[in-house]
Amino acid sequence: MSTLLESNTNTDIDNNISTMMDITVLYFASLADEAHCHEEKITVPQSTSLTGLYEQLRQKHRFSRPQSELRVAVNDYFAKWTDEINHGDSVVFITPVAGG
Amino acid sequence: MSTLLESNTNTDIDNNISTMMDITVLYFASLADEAHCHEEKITVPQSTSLTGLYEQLRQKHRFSRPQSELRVAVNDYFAKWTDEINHGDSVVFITPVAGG
Amino acid sequence: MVDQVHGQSMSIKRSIDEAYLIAERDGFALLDIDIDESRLKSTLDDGSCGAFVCFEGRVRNHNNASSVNRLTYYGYEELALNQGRAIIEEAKKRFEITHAIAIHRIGALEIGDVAIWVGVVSAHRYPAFDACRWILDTIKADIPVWKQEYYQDDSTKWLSNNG
Amino acid sequence: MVDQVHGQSMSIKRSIDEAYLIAERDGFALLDIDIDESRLKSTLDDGSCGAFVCFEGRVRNHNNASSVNRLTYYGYEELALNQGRAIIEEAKKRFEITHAIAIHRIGALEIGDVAIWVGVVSAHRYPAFDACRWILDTIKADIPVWKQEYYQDDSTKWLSNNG
Repeated sequence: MSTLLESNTNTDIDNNISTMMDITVLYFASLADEAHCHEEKITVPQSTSLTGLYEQLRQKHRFSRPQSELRVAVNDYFAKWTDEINHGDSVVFITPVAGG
Repeated sequence: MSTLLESNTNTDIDNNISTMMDITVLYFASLADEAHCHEEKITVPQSTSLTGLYEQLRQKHRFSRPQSELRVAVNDYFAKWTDEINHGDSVVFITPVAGG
Repeated sequence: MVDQVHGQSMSIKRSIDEAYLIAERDGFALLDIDIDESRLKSTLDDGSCGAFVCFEGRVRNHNNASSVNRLTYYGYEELALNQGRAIIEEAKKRFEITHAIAIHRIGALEIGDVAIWVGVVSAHRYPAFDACRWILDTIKADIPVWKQEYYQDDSTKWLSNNG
Repeated sequence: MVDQVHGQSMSIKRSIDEAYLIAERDGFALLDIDIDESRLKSTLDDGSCGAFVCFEGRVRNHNNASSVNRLTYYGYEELALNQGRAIIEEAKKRFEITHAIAIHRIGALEIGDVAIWVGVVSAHRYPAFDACRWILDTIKADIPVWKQEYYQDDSTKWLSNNG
């Protein structure tokens, strides 16, 4: 997590504790394989976008899939990549599904 | 049955016993209601066509449906109205079906 | 009167086991008791098939504006078996399916009873849907089965699938 | 390792009874044991419905050229329930149907096991066929369920419905 924070200090002016958000990220399928975990809790600056969040985690875990191949869910509903994240949110990146 | 034979004596020149056919006719649904029976055996001249047979029986039983609304089956297979009838055949006139 | 002229077409001439054997072999049979769906389904089990689609036609409590109490199906069994076999053969040519089975029930049925059951298995899903619908439509158009509805005022009516 | 990162998505968080209650109420649920088709069908019984169409997706013994031994489905249950409820709501708007229920199974499945079941009832037959196919397609496109196939050489592969 500290690496994530450091990597954002240059772009976020108000980077103090009051502007940070705690986010829970769940991983499924190949993302869970690559992240070596099902769930992680991270703290990110309040202005972090969903695309920015995925890029940070992609670098951290060396995810093989680009964001263009994924969908995203926030608080157990599909969300748009342009939707805002809020403190306490749960975020899940959805690789192509294979039900049925 | 005798009425049927009589009604054909004028049109069939070779109307002797060697050129007659025994036919079994089965009735289903509204035709059975109108014929008041499920099955009848009739003897007709060998040249009798399926359309001719239906016209005779229609007059006999006062069937309400014209031939154009019916299909015909010979020996338990759908047949064309132009197919020949042979001695011993089973003939069924099929009113519009209503399965399913 | 009804039994005299229609009695023979309210029941099948074969045993129940024979009807199921014909259904399994030829893909179609008439039956004059409750359709045993699990018995039909078990004949369609196949490890190569990812898709199973089935249709059940049940007796409704209404038809257009009229309230239906019960109805009776009458069948011309020999022609129905011959035509049913041809329909299933044709379905296997038209669609990429592994197997298909259909049964039409005849006799007196109550509301909710299954009058017709069609089941299809295939490797992939779309052919199973397409074939099931086609078989059903073709049975409704071509199988010699007739339906008489009984209404609350004791009147009856011969139905037709084609208007 | 597999259990550590995938264990939570191989089973549901609810009881079986709760899953069936959700399926009955919302039209969709995940389940992690054998799907009880008769239990689902019984919730669809309706005297006004003449048509019942169902689809069962079963595990096939092959996929493309590969021989499949078994496979495992993983699900994101909370999103699946929310999205499944929306799919069934949408189906009822799009098609003239009375009710629809679908269940997707997760966990380890063997060849022949039913992975997905979709059932639809309607007054007439075409909307039931159309809705059943649409619900199935939409589940396959949108429900967060993932599939890993295990082959005879012990290799595994994550599948995708969209190429």
